[in-house]
Amino acid sequence: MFNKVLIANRGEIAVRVLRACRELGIKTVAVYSEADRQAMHVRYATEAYLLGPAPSRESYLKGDKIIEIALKSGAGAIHPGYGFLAENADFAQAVEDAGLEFVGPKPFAISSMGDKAIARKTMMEAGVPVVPGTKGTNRLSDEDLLRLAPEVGFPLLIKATAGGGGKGMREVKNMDEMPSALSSARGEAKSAFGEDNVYLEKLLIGARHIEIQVLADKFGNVIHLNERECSLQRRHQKLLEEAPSPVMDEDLRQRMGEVAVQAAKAVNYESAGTIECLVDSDKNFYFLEMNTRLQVEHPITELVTGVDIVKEQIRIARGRKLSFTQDDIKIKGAAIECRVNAEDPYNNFMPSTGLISHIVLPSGPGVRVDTGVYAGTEITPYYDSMISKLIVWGETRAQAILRMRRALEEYKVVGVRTNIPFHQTMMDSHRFMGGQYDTRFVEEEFDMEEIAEGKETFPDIAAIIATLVKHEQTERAAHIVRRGERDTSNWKWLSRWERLSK
Amino acid sequence: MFNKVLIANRGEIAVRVLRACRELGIKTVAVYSEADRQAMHVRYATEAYLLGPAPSRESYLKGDKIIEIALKSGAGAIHPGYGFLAENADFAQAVEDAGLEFVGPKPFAISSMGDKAIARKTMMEAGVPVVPGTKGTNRLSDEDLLRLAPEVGFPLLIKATAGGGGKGMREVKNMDEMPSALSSARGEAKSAFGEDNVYLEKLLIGARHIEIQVLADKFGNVIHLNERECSLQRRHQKLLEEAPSPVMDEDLRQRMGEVAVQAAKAVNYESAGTIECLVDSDKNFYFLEMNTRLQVEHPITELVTGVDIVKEQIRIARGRKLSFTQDDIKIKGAAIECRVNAEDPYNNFMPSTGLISHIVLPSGPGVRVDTGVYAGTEITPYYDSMISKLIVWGETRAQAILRMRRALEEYKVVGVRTNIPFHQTMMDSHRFMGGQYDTRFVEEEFDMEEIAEGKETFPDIAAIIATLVKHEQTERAAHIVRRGERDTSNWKWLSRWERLSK
Amino acid sequence: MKYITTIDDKEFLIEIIDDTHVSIDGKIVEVDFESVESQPVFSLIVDGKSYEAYVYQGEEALEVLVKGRLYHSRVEDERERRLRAASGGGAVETGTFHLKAPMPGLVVSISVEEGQEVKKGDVLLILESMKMQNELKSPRDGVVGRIYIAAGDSVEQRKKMMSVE
Amino acid sequence: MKYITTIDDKEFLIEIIDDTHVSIDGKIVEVDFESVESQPVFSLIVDGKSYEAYVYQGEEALEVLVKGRLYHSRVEDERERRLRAASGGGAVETGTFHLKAPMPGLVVSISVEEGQEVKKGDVLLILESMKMQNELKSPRDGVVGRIYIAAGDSVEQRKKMMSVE
Repeated sequence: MFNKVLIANRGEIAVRVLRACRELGIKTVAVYSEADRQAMHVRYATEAYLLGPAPSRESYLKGDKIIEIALKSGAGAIHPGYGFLAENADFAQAVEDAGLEFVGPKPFAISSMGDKAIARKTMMEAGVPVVPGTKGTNRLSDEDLLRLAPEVGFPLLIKATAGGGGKGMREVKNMDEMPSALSSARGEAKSAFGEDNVYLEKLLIGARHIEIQVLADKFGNVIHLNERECSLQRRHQKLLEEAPSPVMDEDLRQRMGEVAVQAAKAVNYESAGTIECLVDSDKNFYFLEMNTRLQVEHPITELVTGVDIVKEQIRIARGRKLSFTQDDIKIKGAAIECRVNAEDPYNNFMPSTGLISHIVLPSGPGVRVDTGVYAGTEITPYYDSMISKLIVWGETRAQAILRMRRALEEYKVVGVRTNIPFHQTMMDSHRFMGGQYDTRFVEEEFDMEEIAEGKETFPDIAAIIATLVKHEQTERAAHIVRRGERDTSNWKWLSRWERLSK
Repeated sequence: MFNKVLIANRGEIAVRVLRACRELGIKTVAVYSEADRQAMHVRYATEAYLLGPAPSRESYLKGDKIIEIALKSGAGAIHPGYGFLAENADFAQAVEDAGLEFVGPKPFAISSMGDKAIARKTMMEAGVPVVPGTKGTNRLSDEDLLRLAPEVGFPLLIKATAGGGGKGMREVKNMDEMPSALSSARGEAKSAFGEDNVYLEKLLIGARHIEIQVLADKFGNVIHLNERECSLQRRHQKLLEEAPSPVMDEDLRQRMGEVAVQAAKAVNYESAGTIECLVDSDKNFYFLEMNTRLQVEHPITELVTGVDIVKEQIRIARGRKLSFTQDDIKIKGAAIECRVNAEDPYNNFMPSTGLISHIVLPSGPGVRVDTGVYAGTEITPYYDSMISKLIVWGETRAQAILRMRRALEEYKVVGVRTNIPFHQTMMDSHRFMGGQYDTRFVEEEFDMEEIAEGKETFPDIAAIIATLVKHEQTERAAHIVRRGERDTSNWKWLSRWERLSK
Repeated sequence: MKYITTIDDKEFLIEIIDDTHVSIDGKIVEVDFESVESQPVFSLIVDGKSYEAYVYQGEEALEVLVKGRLYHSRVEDERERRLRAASGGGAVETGTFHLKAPMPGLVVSISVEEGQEVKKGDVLLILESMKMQNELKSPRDGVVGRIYIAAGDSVEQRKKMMSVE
Repeated sequence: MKYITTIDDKEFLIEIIDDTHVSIDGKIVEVDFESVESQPVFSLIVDGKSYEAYVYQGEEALEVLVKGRLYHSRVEDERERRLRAASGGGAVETGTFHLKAPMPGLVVSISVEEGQEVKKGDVLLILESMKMQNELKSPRDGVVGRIYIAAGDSVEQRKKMMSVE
């Protein structure tokens, strides 16, 4: 049984896995790119080894080098986190071939589910409903896809067969848009996954994205931990998740849970995995894909079920039986996760890079922050823009929303712009409060200005602040001109802030 | 029913109460001293008013001014937090007389319990066992006390009748020590509480300090939330608390709980309160005192019972019935709280003042930090040295200890020295791990060097680090002498740290 | 000192009376204004109400984030105001638009050519950063002027990439 | 550059070879040493093992906090070592001890008088700070020299309060 784990990842998820290992008394090995020498995961691990330059392809995607480091350091297992090599069956196979434990499912399960086209086929054969779209598992050329598109019907989605996290995905409204959408989807897929194969899926309107967390051990025991509601997305990137789903009822929960367990069993699944589904307004559900890895939004399930999913993953990899049976799994209260991204919600969610000069994390009752950044972290353009996850628990959904509001207001990040104002506006939106939203809500109906309009605004306060800042700038400029005169300004806030904001 | 609460406190507890109010949708009024203009509680409150200069007597103890601000701002209630005016019956009466709700018990309950001598008498009359000591409620002169001391027997404790938080308390081993101990206890009591009345209590050896949390509403419903173990103290200041107590059994828990409820009922108690007891090795328990306010260590009870004590206090003050019955209260898992103080554990726990230039809070699963400081907070000598509470929950006590270890290692505070290394050493101590400790453990048996001895040490690592730092300092000094030459140093850590540490 | 401050099209007349008083549209209020920890975070207490704000130095004006909402400001003293009025201030923006890289990244593709006519909202180029492909669009109708970069180029933040005239 | 570094009475011979290598007691190790965020917090990776340390500039030497344990260091180069050896280095400390205020506070009472003999551990005065009364003790036997403060005085940090000779 291994006592040292290499974590083949960075950022908040590397820190999350490190924390679990620490609490299990397991030693840890971090790997890092040149951009991440001072990252939290490097500093908190027992050991740390350089992989290479900042770009992922030269560092976090270097599977061979990672296995070599695992062997050299005496690690007995590799935890891949999410993204990077987490759903790469070849890597999982190579880890196994090197005599190491892969903290995740077997290569067969990854490849069955990792190729989304194969996964759809497998599920259809197992009698699980799938979203209508292209069939079969052959590689489809642009010509094939252009021919098949009208059969699938518009609007449709182009999706990367190796996809995940919304990358390599494009919505297409009509035939005219197909060629350029195909090309950009393939381009993004190639850049994100190293391959550009895509397929088509009907775009369901008014549906919700609901997923079921499963856990399976090496002895064939499979349980599910109920659902997560992940409909709030922008460009197919989840922004905010909650558990339980406001539209779920016990019957649907049970049906979906059973299908999820069945799907996992169909590929001899082990470790933690997620069955993603679309649920339409008539509560019909359709299999979308299975993520054969830890999910970004796993903490909301942890908060409502009490199960530590990462520790459970590690226990499973160590050959232990599941600590829980299906009957042990209850839902207590409600949890919400806001993904805090370095993006400017007032400028089309453009990524924001720079040095985080100051940060205040919310804390106190019912608040959890999973992050890998601290005051002094440089946000670079090399990796994705998620810098932190803010997760709250409440006895009821309403209490969770109130708690999330206060936590968002406490959360200060200086140096990069973040989407915190987006989340604050979402928490104030009546549609969100009522649980009335679908996968199109953020992009098509959510308007920050509009939602803010009903609320109390503070233009007078903003006016006073802007004026005082401008006044001080002017006074200071005048002062510099009159250099040598005594500084008569009494404003206490003469400070280095302007230097910083230059 | 009030919708705005004035919080007559500062630091972490003001922030704690603010958070609860926010989550209940209640507006807040902060008060602050000149030293606290930039404090978190001032920035997070809806309104904020200056009380006066930094010393408590000119600010946080100015009851009249606080009530005046409450009335002016339209607050309907005052939450006193702990310390300052929290157990001042005259203040509670004045609040009531001003037509405001005091978030705490009625003045009668405060004065009955606030004078520790009266409290002992009340409890004896109610048949609750008390620690042997001086009887009656008259003011005792130094002569009286010197006369009574041999009757009580040595070792004994001098305690302030208005006491709390270990202030105005002195241990005395023999008659010779009495006069100077009396004088310093009275001095400290005068400074902390504004009065210097003291009494004597036998010092029980080998006992544990265990307290029971109670909640009572305005309708005579009283429940208890089980015990907290608070034996780890230094100079009668609690340093680390846990729930449940490692020595507790169901029978004792029930007996103590019943007595606690009975004690609360004896004074028509309402709001949250705590019955402090000593428990000897034969599991006899003795009433020590009742704290008629929120306790510093209330979060560990919140984590194991799921009850939000502060929200419950506010609900009670708003005239609602308790949300729970005794049967609803269960213990789930284990919680530990470490009080993080600005004190140097390597220099006799001397308080440390200064500017916190950098701080990294631990977070992640099962970790809660209650604090009022952030990077940029100045730790002044005016208020007590507790800057933060680190609280963890685990499924078992062992898991809580492992989690606390990792959280302590994550916790970085730069600018003042803290007692974090003390807590880290405690978490490694076999006595603590085994739950084998009493109220004398920290002062008489806990030796940081000794406990560390059994552990892996890193003198070689310290040597390399010290040498590299010294080397760089030397190189830099030489460079300054040779000013004008090109800087040939390649060390990447040329930085402002030395300026900061000057 | 008197200022005319515009917040999202709403005008305020603000006079700074002394260090603790300002008047806003003729009403005198007590202010206590501090920079929190040398950061662009400010704490303002106005007549007892406590507010916290981030102030961003935008390209031309200050942006103020208060309680989860961003306000765009223009602060002018009387002289500046007169000057702008005299010059027909507030006129439609003309001149050349320079597309600068909002962040460091990789130019994936360029969607237009020099001399091409574009409409407001047309995609000018795709910039990859943080693993996302970001479409940068034209803020107005015009004609593409110079293009300074090519597909495949890595660009630094604020790098001028093309102009629209 | 060679150093003799003493950590809590244990001596190490450390040679700095280049930016990424040092030898410790003759064994060459690979080091990657960085100050984390301009703070006195350092990250050291030695042959793959990752350590984090706070370094405090003590009165005379550096104190290094690693994994919850504080190490006192003395770092000398060969010349410094020779000088100290020649002067009978490591001899018992004599000279005058100056009691400085470890923090700002209020002098509650002074327990000794000028000229009084004191033993190591005797309380010299009581200083109140952070609502605690802190007893400041003599670090060795001696005679109280000058007393610079009186009961009731407020003192700043590092204020010289008295001497023991």
